[in-house]
Amino acid sequence: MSNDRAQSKLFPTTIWLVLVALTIATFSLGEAGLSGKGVMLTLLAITMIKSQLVANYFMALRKTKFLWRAIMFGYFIIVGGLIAMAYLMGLK
Amino acid sequence: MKYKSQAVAKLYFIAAIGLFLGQILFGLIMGLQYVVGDFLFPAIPFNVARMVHTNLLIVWLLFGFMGASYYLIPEESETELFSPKLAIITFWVFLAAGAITVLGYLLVPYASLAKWTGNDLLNTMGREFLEQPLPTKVGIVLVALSWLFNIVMTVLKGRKTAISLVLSLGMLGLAVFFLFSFYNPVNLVKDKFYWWWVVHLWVEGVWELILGAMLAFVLIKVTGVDREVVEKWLYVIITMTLVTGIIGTGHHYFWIGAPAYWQWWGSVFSALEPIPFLMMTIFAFNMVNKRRREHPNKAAVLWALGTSVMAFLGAGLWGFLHTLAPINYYTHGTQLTAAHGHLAFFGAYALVVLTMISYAMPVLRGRAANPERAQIMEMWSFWLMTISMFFIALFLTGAGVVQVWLQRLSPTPMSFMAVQDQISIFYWAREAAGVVFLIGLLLYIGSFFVKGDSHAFE
Amino acid sequence: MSATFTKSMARNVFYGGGVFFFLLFLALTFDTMKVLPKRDNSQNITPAVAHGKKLWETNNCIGCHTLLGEGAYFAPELGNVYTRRGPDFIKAWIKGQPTGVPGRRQMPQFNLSDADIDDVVAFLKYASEINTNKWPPNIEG
Amino acid sequence: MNPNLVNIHLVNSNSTHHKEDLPGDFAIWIFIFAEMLAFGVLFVAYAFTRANNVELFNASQLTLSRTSGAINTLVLITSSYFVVQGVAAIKRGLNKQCAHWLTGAFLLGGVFVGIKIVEFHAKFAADITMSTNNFYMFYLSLTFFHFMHVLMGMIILACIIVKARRSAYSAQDYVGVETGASFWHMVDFLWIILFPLVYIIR
Repeated sequence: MSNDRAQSKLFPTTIWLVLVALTIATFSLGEAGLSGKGVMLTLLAITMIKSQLVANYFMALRKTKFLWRAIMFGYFIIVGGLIAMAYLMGLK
Repeated sequence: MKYKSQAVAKLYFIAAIGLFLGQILFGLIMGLQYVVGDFLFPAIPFNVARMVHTNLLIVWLLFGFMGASYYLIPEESETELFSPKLAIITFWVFLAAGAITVLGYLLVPYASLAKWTGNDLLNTMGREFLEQPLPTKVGIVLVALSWLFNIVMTVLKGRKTAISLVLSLGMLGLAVFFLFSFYNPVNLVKDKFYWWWVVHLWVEGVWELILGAMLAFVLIKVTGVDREVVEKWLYVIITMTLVTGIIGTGHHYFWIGAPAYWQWWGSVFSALEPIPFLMMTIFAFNMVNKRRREHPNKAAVLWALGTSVMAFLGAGLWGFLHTLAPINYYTHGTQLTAAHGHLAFFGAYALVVLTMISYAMPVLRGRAANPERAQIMEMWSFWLMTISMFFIALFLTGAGVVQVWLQRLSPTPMSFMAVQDQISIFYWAREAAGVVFLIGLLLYIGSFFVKGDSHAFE
Repeated sequence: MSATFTKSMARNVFYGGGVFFFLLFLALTFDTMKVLPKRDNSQNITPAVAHGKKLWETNNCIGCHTLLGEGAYFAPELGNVYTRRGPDFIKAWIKGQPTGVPGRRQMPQFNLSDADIDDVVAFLKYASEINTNKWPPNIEG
Repeated sequence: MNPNLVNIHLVNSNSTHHKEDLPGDFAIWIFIFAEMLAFGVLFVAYAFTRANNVELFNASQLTLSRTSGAINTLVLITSSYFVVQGVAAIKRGLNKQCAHWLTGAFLLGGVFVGIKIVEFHAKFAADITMSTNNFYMFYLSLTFFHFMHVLMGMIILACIIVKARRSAYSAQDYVGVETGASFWHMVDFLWIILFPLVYIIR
């Protein structure tokens, strides 16, 4: 069961390592000076994963009602979606 | 009435209603001057009528707040008022100061009034809503301090509830932010910047604490819902008020010379300002739906619910309508602002004071609720005043929209006065709604004199 | 919905949130005061402007007019009247009141001296040169 | 706000569902959602303003220190991780351990603040303010607004640390810890969006 796994001491550490790795990935993309639609979407996807990891595992929302996880996910979808839309508008 | 000293509230409430009537009469004069420009000129020029109209509003609301707190604090604190005598002295001082000031406005040219009252020592007069002569301003500070002192001392010696705490904080803020009315630099931008620390931080900040506390008190009394629940939500609502309202001040800083970033800060946070009002509406209706008792004072329940709805419409919705900087660029300083001002002040503050009076006055007169016939009359007055004020706001909104179009958006903008001629039909309609409002108010006053079998205490 | 929702925490959040946003407001105010000299035309505040502002106030002009959009909405915006009408028109206008045209809105006669009127004009000129982020949208105010 | 929220409280009948409740006191969650809303609007405002000034935003973005932004991201993520461990400790009733973890988180918060101050200082030294251009307006507004949240989070953590050291919590009563933890995670959550948006995406 995922719940048992989550309660083990190692699990948060794994999440933390994933977050660190994703941060480094984001940073590297920035350092490489990459830009464009694909890069932007990749960065947003990474950000989505990171934010939801924090919400579900650090904030421990995975154990709560669907409503609360939906709010955190919906929040990112709306904000991230609008950011992507604005970015694409700026490409013209 | 549980505590003898609560009786002082009666004086304050009577004065509040009297001044309210005065405010409306001057409002009607101004409304007519909008369409018949030389009405009562030069006896009462528009600027004088307006000063009386707005100052009476502020003063009667303050009387209402004071009366309300002298009534509810002893009950909340479960002890007699610290000093009823001080409350009575304060009342007469404030009433005399208010009356002399209004007479000064009406009988003396404003420039002479300024000269005679020491405006040369410290320039504070002649700014919107802060037209009071220096001695009156000092008087307001002293009255507010005496009020605060009396209330805080009462709270300290008795039970400390969330309601009395929030009310005291609101009063403290009221007194503190009024001090900025003494700061009037020559630099017009700074003058306006800190002028809003009085005006905005009053009506969209600390006054809302007072409003929330008063509404919470009445709701506990008429619904019998558990105090814990009400107070919890009181805290949440006023938290949202401060979270949105303080930075929301920025919506006044768009076009007065302050840096451009206020357009963002002000827009974002003031766009959230309707949230606490919406919460208040939902909260009030929920409390009434979950009521554990049928309070005989049905009129008070109606006023309380009306407050929550009209506050949301006037302060929340009508404020939101023109708070975003790109919209406000065109609507700033038009009749739209007037529409919002009327509906918000009536919906939030006039109504909450009337709610409090409606609940407390029967008790002060020795009964739980007024006779049925009096209550029906009171409810009629509620609907007449509320609907006519709503129409005043609608007509002014119409006037504002046309004004924005003709004067600012049109490719061939018309001059201000030419536009005013074009929209006079809205002003006539507004004046008609104003007359209905006056009828509603007279009915309200009449309801106090209706006799019949009143409800005794349970 | 959380089962825990306590009054004491609601109170703490109220205090914390209130103080937090007031401090943020103070920080923004601090920055505003630093930036203001570049925008508020204060370098052009002369004794005439100061006296003009005082006359503006002690004759309660704000009771009918707006200034930078604030005030009463009974009479025209005066923040940009200097550019709209120019000094001579303003002086003649103030002296010529009231017009006495039946049914029209009337401006009182304030009995100002020529020197006073010059100061009022100086104040209006100063006000018209404040950086208002391009408000009003057009010259009509 | 959902009217049901009020209902549930009035009738107090939420004992039937199996899922756990939001961690910490509900009052903090109302605040958290309000803050997320304000940040969300500002994020979107940034993106759309950028769409109209792409060159300006891209050019100004290059003057930011991506390295300090990235380090700060790692710092916040790690401090959040510490907070998770702190909550796990207190759930087992270990006040001392909880205090240690939270102290670690608090110190990392201090590191964040330190790096941010250096960053702000460099900008102010270069005479960059919120009035310089639209990019800096957003950059300074967003990061300063967030910066204040970090400070507030640190104050909250400090209060909890003091209480934990006095063994004020237990395996049964740890709502206070969760309340502060939730706030701290929000600070992290928002920075995770802010960092790529303002520092990286171009």
